[in-house]
Amino acid sequence: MTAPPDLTVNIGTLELRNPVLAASGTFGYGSEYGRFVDLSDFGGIVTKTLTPEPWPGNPPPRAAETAAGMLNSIGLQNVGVEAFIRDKIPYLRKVDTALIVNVGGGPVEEFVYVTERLSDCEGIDALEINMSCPNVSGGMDFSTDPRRAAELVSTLRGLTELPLIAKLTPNVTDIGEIARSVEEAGADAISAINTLRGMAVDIRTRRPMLGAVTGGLSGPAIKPVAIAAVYRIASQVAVPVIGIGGIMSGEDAVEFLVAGATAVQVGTATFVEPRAGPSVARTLAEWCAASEVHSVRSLIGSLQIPSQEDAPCHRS
Amino acid sequence: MTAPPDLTVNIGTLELRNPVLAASGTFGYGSEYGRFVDLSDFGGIVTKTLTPEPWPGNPPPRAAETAAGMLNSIGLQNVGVEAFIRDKIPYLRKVDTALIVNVGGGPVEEFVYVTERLSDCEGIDALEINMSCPNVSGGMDFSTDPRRAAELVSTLRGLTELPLIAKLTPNVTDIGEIARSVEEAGADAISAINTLRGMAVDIRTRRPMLGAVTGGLSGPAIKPVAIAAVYRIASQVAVPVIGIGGIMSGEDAVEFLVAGATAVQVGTATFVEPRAGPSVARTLAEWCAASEVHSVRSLIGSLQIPSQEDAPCHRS
Amino acid sequence: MSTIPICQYDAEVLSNREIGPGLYWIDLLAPEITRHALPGHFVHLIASDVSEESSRQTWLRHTPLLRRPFSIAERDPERGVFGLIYRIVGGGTEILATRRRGERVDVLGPLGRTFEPVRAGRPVVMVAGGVGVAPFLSLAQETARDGRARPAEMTVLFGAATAGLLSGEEKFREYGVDVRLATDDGTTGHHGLVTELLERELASSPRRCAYLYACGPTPMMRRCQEIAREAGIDGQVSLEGIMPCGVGVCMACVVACADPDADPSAAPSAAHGEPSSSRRYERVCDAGPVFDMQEVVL
Amino acid sequence: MSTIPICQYDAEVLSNREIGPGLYWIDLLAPEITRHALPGHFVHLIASDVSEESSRQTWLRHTPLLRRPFSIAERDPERGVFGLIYRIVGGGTEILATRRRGERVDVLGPLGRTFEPVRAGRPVVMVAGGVGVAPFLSLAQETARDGRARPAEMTVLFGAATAGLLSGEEKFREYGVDVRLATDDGTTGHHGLVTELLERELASSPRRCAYLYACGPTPMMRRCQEIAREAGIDGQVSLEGIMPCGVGVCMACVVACADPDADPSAAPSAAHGEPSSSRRYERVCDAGPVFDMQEVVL
Ligand SMILES: Cc1cc2nc3c(=O)[nH]c(=O)nc-3n(C[C@H](O)[C@H](O)[C@H](O)COP(=O)(O)OP(=O)(O)OC[C@H]3O[C@@H](n4cnc5c(N)ncnc54)[C@H](O)[C@@H]3O)c2cc1C
Ligand SMILES: Cc1cc2nc3c(=O)[nH]c(=O)nc-3n(C[C@H](O)[C@H](O)[C@H](O)COP(=O)(O)OP(=O)(O)OC[C@H]3O[C@@H](n4cnc5c(N)ncnc54)[C@H](O)[C@@H]3O)c2cc1C
Ligand SMILES: Cc1cc2nc3c(=O)[nH]c(=O)nc-3n(C[C@H](O)[C@H](O)[C@H](O)COP(=O)(O)O)c2cc1C
Ligand SMILES: Cc1cc2nc3c(=O)[nH]c(=O)nc-3n(C[C@H](O)[C@H](O)[C@H](O)COP(=O)(O)O)c2cc1C
Ligand code: FES
Ligand code: FES
Repeated sequence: MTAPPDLTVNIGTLELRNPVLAASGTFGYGSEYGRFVDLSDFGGIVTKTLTPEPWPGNPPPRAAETAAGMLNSIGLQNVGVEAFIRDKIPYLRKVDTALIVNVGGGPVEEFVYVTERLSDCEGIDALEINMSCPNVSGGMDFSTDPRRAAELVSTLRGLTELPLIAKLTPNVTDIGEIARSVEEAGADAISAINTLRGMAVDIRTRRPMLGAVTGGLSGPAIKPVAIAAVYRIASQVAVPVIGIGGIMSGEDAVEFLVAGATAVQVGTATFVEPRAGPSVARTLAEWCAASEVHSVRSLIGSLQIPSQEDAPCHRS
Repeated sequence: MTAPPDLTVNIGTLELRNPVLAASGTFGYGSEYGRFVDLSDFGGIVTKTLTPEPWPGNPPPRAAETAAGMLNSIGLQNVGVEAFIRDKIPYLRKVDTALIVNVGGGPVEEFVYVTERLSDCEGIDALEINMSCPNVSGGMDFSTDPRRAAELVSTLRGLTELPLIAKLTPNVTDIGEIARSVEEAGADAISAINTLRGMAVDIRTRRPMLGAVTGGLSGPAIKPVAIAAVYRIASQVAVPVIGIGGIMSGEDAVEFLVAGATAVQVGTATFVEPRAGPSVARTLAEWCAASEVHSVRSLIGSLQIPSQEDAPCHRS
Repeated sequence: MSTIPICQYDAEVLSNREIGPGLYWIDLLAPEITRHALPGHFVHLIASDVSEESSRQTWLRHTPLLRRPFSIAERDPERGVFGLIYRIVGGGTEILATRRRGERVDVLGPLGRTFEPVRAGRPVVMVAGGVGVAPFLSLAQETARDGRARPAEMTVLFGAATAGLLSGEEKFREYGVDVRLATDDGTTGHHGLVTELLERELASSPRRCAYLYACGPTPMMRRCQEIAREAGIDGQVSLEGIMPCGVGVCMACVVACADPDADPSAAPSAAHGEPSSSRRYERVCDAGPVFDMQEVVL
Repeated sequence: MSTIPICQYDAEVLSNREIGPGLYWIDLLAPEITRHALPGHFVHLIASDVSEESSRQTWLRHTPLLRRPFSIAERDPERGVFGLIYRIVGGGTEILATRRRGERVDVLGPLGRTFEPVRAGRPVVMVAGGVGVAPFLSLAQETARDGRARPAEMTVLFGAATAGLLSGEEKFREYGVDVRLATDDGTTGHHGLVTELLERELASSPRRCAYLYACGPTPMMRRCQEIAREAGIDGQVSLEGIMPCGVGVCMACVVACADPDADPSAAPSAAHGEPSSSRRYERVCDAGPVFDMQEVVL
């Protein structure tokens, strides 16, 4: 055996120990899993979306299992930015991994408020902007309209030196267009995807399985949609793409990297296997070693498109 | 036991024996499965999308299995409308089930040509317009732009007396908007959903699993997305909605009906179980009998949304 | 967040057997989980076969995807074994029932908030509906074991659809606990609801019910709440909830609680023009599954 | 579309055993499929457990989702039993290997186009790579059975990674077929590629190879094509393809074929301004899996 593979990657100025992050909303504020999982095995942790004030979230039931996936309609229940700074940051500062704080809200002012409160907070390595919340009150939807998406990002860009990661929804006609607009507006990286809009019905009661009627689909079921989104975004922008959706193994992570991602996030898999993130990082390293890949960086966007001269036509 | 449940439903003027149809592209031209499956157990059959001329389709590989689903990039390989009329219709005319012919093409003229050739063809009960083909040559995409979608439907509306069913793609920001526009343009019904844009990578070869790079995701994995789409469309239009996506059982069909569908189509499940369609119809009937539902019509759109006065807020 | 250490353990199946129609008992060897388990604790387990040496894709080994929560029904700290009682209701439990002796089950636990211990001089009644009996088997066993209260000060009212589903009742008798049964079909015990037994008990011997525990279907627990409120009795309920994570991170398993000022994330923000409310949402996996009887809105 | 009746059959597993490292043989009782099966036919089966009396959701019983195609390797029409040889490569085959005697496997078949029969006076060579040996076991068995040609007019060149993966070769000897082996690691037979055996055979005794069959990895079959073309020998290849339906409806399993005028759906339409081509796409499940050696573009 030669030297172990180099797993480090860069998201803008931020260097990650390995390309595997915990996804927002699936890792709380770190301390919950920190009770029994070694957080320093992660490339980084993305915390639950924060709003200016504590937010109670949607009526239950808030989750339903589906084929190779799950629906959730949490509705951003969170402690609010003040409690986060007071109660959660001290713990997270001590953890030896990159800390990415996910910022959310309804109107722009809420994003602005949270970003300002966090931007001079020690210990935070980057902010991820949750532009993809499907139903924010007031009907404003930042990530389905390229112009509004750009406005939000450029507003926040003016407020902080921290790397800004725009997290996009797949529930759009062309995610590449949204990606281009947030890149132009100054995003340092793009995360994709958030959950797919979905719904399930309890046929016995004839009620929706979720209190909020519709929710977001995540898990292995959505991986093909996520890979297509990452591939599309990577073809449209120069900034790094963080791939998210259905990742359960190192092989899944390789798929995202080859399709164009620089790093990945593990979400739903963590519920199944609390050490899913570290295990993805470990099996990724093993795969690299076995495949004589010396640096994961060489995987990024390394997809080979076979020449199609054989092909009589292209219509899909 | 009392009388068996009434399974009949109407799609415009067309009455179906039961609400279960075979989905386009997953049932060929009927005769293939007709060798060993009783086609009269279906409410109807939708044939593979037809183009004016025979079409060779995309380079292989054209399919890949995914978590609870599959990707395909067939690229509309079909015999063309002339061979269909000559070789396939005579067989289909003899089959005792509704015949819905799916019409496709690149430019509008191709849809027009196929529609005109079929409209005076005896034995056809309705036309389904495949507006949802993700990559048609020339980059024209009828079902992601409400105006173009409406233009296509109203053009075809002028050419035939047959009921016109518009089949929509889920790969849009708001499928409800597209549905409204095709309804206004004269569609008698709306089918949803076609496949989700997806992709998979062979990490060993670092090549896409599909020759066409991206393809369409189908199967149980997409059912929650399809239910949400049907629910949304049914809230926006008055015409019947035909629900498609991941249906494998009578219970799945009930879910779609309760969410607002008048009928359903079974696609990928037929590959798994050639009698999936008849089996969905049978278990639907059994479920109705056991639940004292005397007519499936009473299920359509019967979703109960619990009052949310309990709920402190709605943000998902 | 409890201070009991959470452990993920590849537990060996010691036995897994049908004890009633569609009702199973599984014994799992997991010393580290068993050591800390208290009455009311639950575990979160993977029903499918996830053995490492597999050529299956990871997602395929994890079908169904999510862990399944079950209350600990019994434990033997010496042997490091705990037992669960479960009913087959869907795919996960059906697959769990096929796991054989010697196979491994991935278990996360012990999880959640536990019952107030039974105290000498405060006779308790436990109202159990169906597999809701599980945590009370544990409560009875621990109480009998630690001797802090006499088992004679415990009554269990145990209801189910039919006699065959009352498996476990013999264990209460072993522990010296007084057992009354009810079945929907009248095959044994009271022909009717278990809550009717509770009303009868309160009417006939109110002193034997100074504290009330309930676990079972929501309508049953709702009725217990009412009865307890009317009778002015304190108590606790153990709830269920759809639990993706089981450890308090996903916020999916919440129940509405009446008390407005316990959790900072609870107060609805009037700033957003949303209706304000005196309710908050608490996580069943973390603040529960055991709650104060009157605190939760069922 | 073949005229052999397709049958969907709930076949009983008579035996399912490991015959080499990761290599299995399964015998299935399915009289109606066995009756019509010819050399080259394949079946499409459900690897997972799909028993009707299950509380699992339908999708959950069908994990992995799609059927898996396997060539028929042997049949016993009297007993109504056919055999398959399969290698564990992923989730489906791994689950298939766990199916026990007495369990049922849902099988669809026989499917596809079959081999040209071996004819007296036209000595044949079969080139088999790995589990590509399956259809040749069937070809050898049927030829030996029907006596239309002498087994002595058949040679099989059988290559695999290592000796343990050459299971099945003893059956050829039983049928009286001449067998030459090759392994990548040299553990038995020729140390090298099976196509080198073919070249050697053609050089040393060209008369023993009037017709060529090949089934195995694509590079192997491509080399066989070249060799056959150079030597001017006719023959057939049996191909694989990703097969969602297996019965010709989905159009997924296609292979490019050189002949431009066989299928009306093949000719690319110049009207759409697409590049025209002398190729067409044929379904492996329906026009194949057996194709004329030179017809397919590998
Ligand atoms: C804290 C707690 C303790 C429990 N203790 C027991 C016990 O001791 N014995 C027992 O038999 N059951 C118990 N349950 C219920 C048990 O978890 C469910 O019956 C089981 O998860 C059903 O899984 P399934 O795959 O068979 O059913 P499915 O209906 O196929 O499950 C689909 C999904 O819904 C969830 N789900 C279904 N029913 C329930 C339910 N009642 N509660 C929570 N989630 C559900 C599943 O976890 C899964 O995610 C407990 C639940 C909780 C929350
Ligand atoms: C006509 C035909 C005959 C075959 N005969 C045999 C045989 O006799 N013995 C044998 O061991 N194998 C045979 N194969 C290959 C066999 O079908 C695959 O090895 C098997 O489907 C792999 O399934 P899996 O779930 O274990 O692998 P996975 O890789 O997990 O399968 C994922 C998906 O890819 C498909 N797939 C993977 N490998 C292949 C392949 N090589 N060919 C076609 N589809 C594939 C699967 O069907 C499935 O849809 C044959 C294939 C075809 C098309
Ligand atoms: C229960 C749950 C809660 C989530 N909450 C958030 C959130 O607060 N903010 C956010 O940006 N994404 C949230 N997500 C989305 C995930 O971060 C991730 O984008 C998505 O789940 C897809 O990844 P996965 O398939 O690996 O889960 C949540 C997902 C789940 C399942
Ligand atoms: C192999 C395959 C081919 C398809 N071809 C067509 C087609 O030609 N025209 C069309 O309108 N839809 C086509 N579809 C989409 C299906 O009709 C259906 O909308 C989709 O698969 C979702 O349903 P399912 O999950 O039940 O498969 C195809 C789907 C598959 C899997
Ligand atoms: S199950 Fe995730 S917070 Fe309770
Ligand atoms: S597998 Fe469907 S056409 Fe061959």
